[in-house]
Amino acid sequence: MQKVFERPKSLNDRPFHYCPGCGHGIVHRMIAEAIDELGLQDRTVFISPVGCSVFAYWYFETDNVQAAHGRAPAVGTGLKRANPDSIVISYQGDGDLASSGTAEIIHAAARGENFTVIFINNAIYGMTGGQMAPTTLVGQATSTSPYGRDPKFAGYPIHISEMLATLKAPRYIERTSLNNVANLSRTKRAIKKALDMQNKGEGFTFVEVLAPCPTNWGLDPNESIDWMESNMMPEYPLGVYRDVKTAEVKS
Amino acid sequence: MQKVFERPKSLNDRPFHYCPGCGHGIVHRMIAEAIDELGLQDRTVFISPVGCSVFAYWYFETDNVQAAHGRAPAVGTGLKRANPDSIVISYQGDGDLASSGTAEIIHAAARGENFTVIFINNAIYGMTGGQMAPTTLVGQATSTSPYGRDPKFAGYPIHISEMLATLKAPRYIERTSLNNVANLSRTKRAIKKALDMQNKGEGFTFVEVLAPCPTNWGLDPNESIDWMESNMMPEYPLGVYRDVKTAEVKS
Amino acid sequence: MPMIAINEDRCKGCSLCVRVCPTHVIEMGKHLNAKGFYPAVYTGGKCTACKVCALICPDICIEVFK
Amino acid sequence: MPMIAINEDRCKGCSLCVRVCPTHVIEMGKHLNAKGFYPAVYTGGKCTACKVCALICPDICIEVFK
Amino acid sequence: MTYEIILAGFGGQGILFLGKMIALAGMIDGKEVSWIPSYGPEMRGGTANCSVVVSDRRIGTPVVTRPNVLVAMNRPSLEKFESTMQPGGHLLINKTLIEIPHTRQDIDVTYLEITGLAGELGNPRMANIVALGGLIGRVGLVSRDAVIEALKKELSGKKAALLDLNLKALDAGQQAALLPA
Amino acid sequence: MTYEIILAGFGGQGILFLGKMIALAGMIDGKEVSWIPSYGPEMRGGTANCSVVVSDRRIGTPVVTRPNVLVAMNRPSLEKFESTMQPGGHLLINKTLIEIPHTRQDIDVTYLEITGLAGELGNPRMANIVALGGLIGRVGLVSRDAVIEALKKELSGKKAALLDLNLKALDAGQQAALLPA
Amino acid sequence: MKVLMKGNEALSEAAIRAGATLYFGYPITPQNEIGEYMSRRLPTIPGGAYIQAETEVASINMVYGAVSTGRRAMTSSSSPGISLMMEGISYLAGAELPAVVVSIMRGGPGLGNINPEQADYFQATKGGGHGSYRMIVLAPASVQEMTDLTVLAFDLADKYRNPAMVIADGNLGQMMEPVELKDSYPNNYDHSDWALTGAKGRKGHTITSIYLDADEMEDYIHKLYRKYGEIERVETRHEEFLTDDADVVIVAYGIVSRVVRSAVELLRAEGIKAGMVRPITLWPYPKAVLRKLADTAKFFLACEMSMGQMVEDVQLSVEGRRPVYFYGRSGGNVPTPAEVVAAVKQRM
Amino acid sequence: MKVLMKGNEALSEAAIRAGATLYFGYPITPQNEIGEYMSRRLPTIPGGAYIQAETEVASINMVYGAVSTGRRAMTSSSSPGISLMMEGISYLAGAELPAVVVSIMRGGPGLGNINPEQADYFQATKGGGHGSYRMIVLAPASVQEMTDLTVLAFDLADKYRNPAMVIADGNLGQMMEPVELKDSYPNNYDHSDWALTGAKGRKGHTITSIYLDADEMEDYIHKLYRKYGEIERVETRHEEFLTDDADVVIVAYGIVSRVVRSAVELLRAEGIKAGMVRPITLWPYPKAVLRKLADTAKFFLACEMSMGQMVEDVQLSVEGRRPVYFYGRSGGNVPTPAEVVAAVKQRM
Ligand SMILES: Cc1ncc(C[n+]2csc(CCOP(=O)(O)OP(=O)(O)O)c2C)c(N)n1
Ligand SMILES: Cc1ncc(C[n+]2csc(CCOP(=O)(O)OP(=O)(O)O)c2C)c(N)n1
Ligand code: SF4
Ligand code: SF4
Ligand code: SF4
Ligand code: SF4
Ligand code: SF4
Ligand code: SF4
Ligand SMILES: [Mg+2]
Ligand SMILES: [Mg+2]
Repeated sequence: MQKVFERPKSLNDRPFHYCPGCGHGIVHRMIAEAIDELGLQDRTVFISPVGCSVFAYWYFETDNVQAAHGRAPAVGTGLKRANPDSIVISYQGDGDLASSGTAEIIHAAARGENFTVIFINNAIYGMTGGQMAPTTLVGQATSTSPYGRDPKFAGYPIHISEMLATLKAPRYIERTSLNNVANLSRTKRAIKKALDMQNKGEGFTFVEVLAPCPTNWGLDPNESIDWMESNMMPEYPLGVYRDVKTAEVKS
Repeated sequence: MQKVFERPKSLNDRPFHYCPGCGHGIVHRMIAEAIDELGLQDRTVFISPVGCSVFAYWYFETDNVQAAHGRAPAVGTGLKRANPDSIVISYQGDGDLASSGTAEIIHAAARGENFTVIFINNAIYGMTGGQMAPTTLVGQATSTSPYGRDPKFAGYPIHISEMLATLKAPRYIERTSLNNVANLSRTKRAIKKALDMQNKGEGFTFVEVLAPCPTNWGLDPNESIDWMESNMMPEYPLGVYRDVKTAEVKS
Repeated sequence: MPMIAINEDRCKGCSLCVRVCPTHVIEMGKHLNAKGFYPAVYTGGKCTACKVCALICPDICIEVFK
Repeated sequence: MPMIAINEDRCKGCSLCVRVCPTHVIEMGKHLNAKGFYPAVYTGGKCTACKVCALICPDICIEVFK
Repeated sequence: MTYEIILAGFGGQGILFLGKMIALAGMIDGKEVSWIPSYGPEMRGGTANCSVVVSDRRIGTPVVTRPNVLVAMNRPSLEKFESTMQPGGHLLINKTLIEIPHTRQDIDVTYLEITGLAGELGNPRMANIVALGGLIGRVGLVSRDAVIEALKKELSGKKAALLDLNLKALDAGQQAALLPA
Repeated sequence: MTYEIILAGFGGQGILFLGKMIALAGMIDGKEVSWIPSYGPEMRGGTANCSVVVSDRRIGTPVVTRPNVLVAMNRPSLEKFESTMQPGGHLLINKTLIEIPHTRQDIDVTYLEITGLAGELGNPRMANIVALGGLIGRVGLVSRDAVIEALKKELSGKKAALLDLNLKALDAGQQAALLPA
Repeated sequence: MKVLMKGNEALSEAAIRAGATLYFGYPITPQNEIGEYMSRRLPTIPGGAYIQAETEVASINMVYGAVSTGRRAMTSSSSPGISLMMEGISYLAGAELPAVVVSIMRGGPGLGNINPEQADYFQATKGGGHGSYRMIVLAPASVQEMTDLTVLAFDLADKYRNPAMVIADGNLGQMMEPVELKDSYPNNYDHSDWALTGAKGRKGHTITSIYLDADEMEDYIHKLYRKYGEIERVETRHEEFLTDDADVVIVAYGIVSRVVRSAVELLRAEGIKAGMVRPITLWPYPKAVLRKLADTAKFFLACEMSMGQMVEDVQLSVEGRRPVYFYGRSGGNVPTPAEVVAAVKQRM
Repeated sequence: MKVLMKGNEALSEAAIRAGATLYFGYPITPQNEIGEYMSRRLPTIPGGAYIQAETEVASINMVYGAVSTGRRAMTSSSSPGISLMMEGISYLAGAELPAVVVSIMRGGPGLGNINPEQADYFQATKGGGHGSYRMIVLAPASVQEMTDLTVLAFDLADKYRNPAMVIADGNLGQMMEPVELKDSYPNNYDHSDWALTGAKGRKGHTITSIYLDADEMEDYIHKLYRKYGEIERVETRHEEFLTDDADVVIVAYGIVSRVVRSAVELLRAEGIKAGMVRPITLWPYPKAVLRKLADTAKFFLACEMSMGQMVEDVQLSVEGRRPVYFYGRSGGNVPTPAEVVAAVKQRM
């Protein structure tokens, strides 16, 4: 009998600190698998953001750095410019990336920094206890939109993948979801592709993953997947928003 | 004999401090004309940015406030939320808006703040002596891209109008130019329309104006207009990027 | 014979594996584990080693064998 | 008769009015003004009061009459 | 007298509400009171605890580090806090969920089927109020009347329907605590 | 001796370069030197000025507020700085562009057709070097040899072709300054 | 009537009752209850608005805009977020705008932790932002004071057209205590001579902090410093506890002052003549009081939840006339009365 | 061989020769020459990069990333931009990263102006950012020192794994003076035990500033403070001028020290025994020197281009043993020797 699925070696054995059914663990594993499969472990520098995944460095058996809230793409720029041989992964939540770090993500993308951003969009601020995020849906109740997000005060959700796709430099932008098996596989493929492109020096790669936060959605993990399917996925269409080789852009 | 063109009354008589052939003066006049024509002078609060137009408040016979670099849309948010009856104009350059204030402009637009942003895109940092801006063209030499903007270090120009058009809340987004008579008229019309929509409570309105900075382009005013036509306008297509009534969005 | 092994001590009882298993060979246990969760249990039988339970498990509790 | 008046003291000599005047009735002067610029001058004649010189003048130096 | 209380258990056991009721009752009794949650990073870990002080005198720090009253609603809580107790303090143990015994000999200990009693009342989420009953039965740190007033205050409006059940839970806890262990 | 120099004129008249050449020549002469532009907001206004100090002693502040040497390349410069001069100082006036006379009686004044002489040389942009010639001719604050060395240093590579013209301008200025006014 | 409330919530309610119905902020522990409370209350109040800003940089600039209209507005944050406001605070001071900033300090430097600390004292009192300026800094020590000093902060801000900060550690934000709130607090400052309300029937007003000319700028700064001098003269606040005959004066603010009060009682019980000075305003600092006590006290002990920041102000006050010692805890540890007693005895 | 260079440019060239071939920054007057120089030079150097950051917030965080690899990197800005770096500087200190920040001060508060000031002293030396931390602060007084102290800043940053700042006013950035540069400066610090270079053949390294547990955080802060104590002992630098017999000790740094030197000469010429202490390190501050001079001097005069910031450190050093006076100019005005002489005489 042969083990056909086991823990990737780029993750150590420490149990995740995430809540039951949280999307972070799923994506951590996929990133580690992709690192293993591409043989990048000893060149990888993983950037933990400020958010529930602030301690991602507890798990990844790579070099790690913890960045200030929203600044991971700036930190990544410094890391990669200083050491172009490294593989830099900027792992960020929606509060971190779409609010605090708006300028940093847009300009890293505009410069075409050769690193990979994994964007965990759970439509809420997990770590601080469920406040509204820029990606919170209209009508969604959070601890700072207790009556549901009201466009009059809080506007409409920001679509980061679409926004970054207005820039020329990014090479690969895809939005995926963790809701079912097919999309889990797509997510894994997207992450691996992004890292592979980085490794080949293609440039900026970005994977947005729609992910559940059962705790702050006030749902159990199962209901969370349902809610994701019926509410988040219609607002945030899955798909590839950019996929070009450097050669194509240059021409 | 009758005067058919004269100084708008929302501008005082002080001569502009701008260089010969600078776009700021042209747009200042248009804004003042629009204010006059719409009868908004005594409700207008004009926000001067940090940039060559930092002293716009020397000229506008309205209430005025000077905002920190890039923060005009945040200041505008405060002004307008505190006094919804006022007419708020956030006047910003490309360094101010597209670099320093990236987060502020995107989120003000995403919230649909009911004010008007006039964005003077001259592809350079005028005030500080001609450094590269996010809107500087590939290959354009500036004091911080002395060999021409190189995408390897500095990426590609950011298209702000297109980027803001990925958001749902904005009501009106147009890019115009100051290069010829037709486009001057279009610019004036766009500014007036934006202010009119704000006055009617429609929401966020945005006019991007391609404008010359002869001094830092190292060209005379005439050559600057030519350069704008042959280099800037192909990169930044003119046109309306959004024009919806609130009613349409709601439905 | 294909099968899975669930690390019950690590399981947080989210039940996502149960949700996705096409052959319905996982169910939620009735006893609390050391962490205070009711862990998933493999009921044996028709596992096809399709791995989807492992793919979704947020806590990497599942190993799959063939 | 249509005409324009250029406030020469304020003119910064950018020549944009000259560029756009369809009837070529503006030209650049030969004397320095107080600010150290060679100001535009209205040469008189075929002005149609089309206002485009005034529309482009960055320093609002031009008044148009009809 | 100054009661320096730590209440500890799982998230979801209503620990913070229990603390608030004690503080509110203490206030109604005319005492100085303070309440503070442990708002630390345990959040994600699923444990919850809070400090409450009820005193005749002005209160210094609200953070209790050496409690003279401890309510342990689950095993990790007992393990974490028992050793920090002041000699002579009161320890209330949720026997339903804690299978290990206490170790300190210099304290007064009450074992109560807190979760069990709540279950018997048809709602295990009443465990916190059962514990509150236990506390006033055994330690008497606040008056029963004040607790009832506090509950009435908190359970008004939409929550008023819950009051009865809460009072029952309070009684159940109080009576059980009065029985010899 | 300490020369505290202000050089002032329009933007485009090469004022900052003129200052740098004086400082560089002073350095070559073995003097302490400093140079600082007025980097203020006038930028947009089209005026430019800089302070240069050439001294036998350690230099305090590089910002000259009371010059003993002033070169006024245009009228606003004269109007702005004449009154700040130290008694006994030297004032060099660009007669070509300044139609008004000086007013101070306690200073030494030289009128020179600076822009005019540069124009005669075929390049009005040489005005700054004509002025430099004037300064060494009249005030002698740095040595002619050092100035030539400084010019050679700066005008190397692509700019070497300009050296000749610069030396001519220097001579023109120096000789004109030696003539009685 | 007293109610039991969390410090963060009581402060928020007090701000609202003082007329601050405009809130701009960004979530950060341990002050999230402020934003959450505001987001519940303000949308129900006419003219009220809760805006969740995109960053703390935006928060403070939204406040800049809002208070420019003459209305009351506030923001709040905790250490890293307050650091991001430094440019904005300098602008508020430079433009003489009456804004209130609430700082609920946590552990630092860097991301640190969310435990209580008092290590942002320097930043608040000395000028975390650029330039010569001063901010009024009020340090509550109870939930009651979280409300009272917040109202005072609005009043002082309005009175002097200057930013004011309410600074507390995480404990004060998170704890509940009985608190008494007034139904409303008067707010009668007339800002019509500068506020941006639209230039109807008057010349336009301008709010700016640029003064190009050195002399003009210097005059302006001197004008600001005359104002600061006035604030120092009139608005310095402190509390004393058993200092009359004190040989040992312990200086502490905020939550630590409560511990120190207990310590003073313990020391007195042991016959040691201890007393406490609690600065209520951290700027202006109650220098004169400490200076006077130096006549009689044998030594001073500054007690803080930091590695020693306020101690410098104690030293500056005492001017070397008596020894000034320091006792501090960090990282989220709160000094205990016993520790303070020991710290005093060790220096005797 | 001496060359005539602008302070900003000389500093940049020195940084490059010290191995700092990574620059991240955002334009702001009066330090634009630094970025401009870097943008000309770095693209021509292997491994070099000039990145124009989107904001100063991004600049400092890019530096955070770059120095995490063990390479030398720097940023520069002026007052409002430095304010925006406060969070990042606190993170650098908290994560023990050896970054160099150049601050070319201008007039404040707010937008102020672009004239030279020294009003960001508090921000640099006391903790403009949150938390208990210290940054090494070096204050050059000439173009030569703009280069020498920049090199020293890199060395001290590397030696202590701590951010270091070179702080100067706009004059020093803008002026030209003769300067002597070495071809290269040694850079032999071994960072292999912590730098992020990829975990090849070793366990992963982690750079962070979070310590959740109070005791763990406190231990960490104490570790930092032991380091700071060591820096205070070993790295305090100053210059003295005619202090041996001085009745009057004037304390000044940066450009002002040059004015004060002239003033001291004038005073001596008038028979007044004046001397000067010039702190070269603003943190650590040369307290011991001043304390010792208090044995013999009659009074001290702190002279600054601010409304009085460093004067507090003079007071803290002198500990009340002698009067400490202050003379300052603001807004871009530089004190003249005559003013300083008058200020001294007035206090005699
Ligand atoms: C400058 C700053 N502002 C705010 C915070 C507080 N903070 C910590 S995590 C977080 C939001 C996290 O939300 P998100 O990025 O969506 O991550 P998630 O927890 O949902 O995975 C915030 C606002 C901070 N640490 N620093
Ligand atoms: C925080 C901060 N960073 C930088 C600056 C310096 N600065 C002043 S104006 C300016 C750029 C102006 O360029 P732009 O916005 O394009 O306006 P323009 O002058 O071209 O009209 C910069 C970077 C500043 N004042 N504040
Ligand atoms: S709060 Fe949400 S995002 Fe954070 S660990 Fe829990 S489920 Fe995951
Ligand atoms: S520098 Fe450019 S933008 Fe600024 S005033 Fe001159 S022409 Fe206009
Ligand atoms: S491997 Fe497939 S069949 Fe087997 S338990 Fe998992 S999901 Fe079910
Ligand atoms: S998915 Fe994993 S954690 Fe969730 S119930 Fe199944 S085994 Fe347990
Ligand atoms: S109004 Fe028209 S025709 Fe007359 S001068 Fe102007 S551009 Fe020429
Ligand atoms: S456009 Fe105006 S400023 Fe330019 S030359 Fe004509 S009149 Fe003069
Ligand atoms: Mg999130
Ligand atoms: Mg621009």
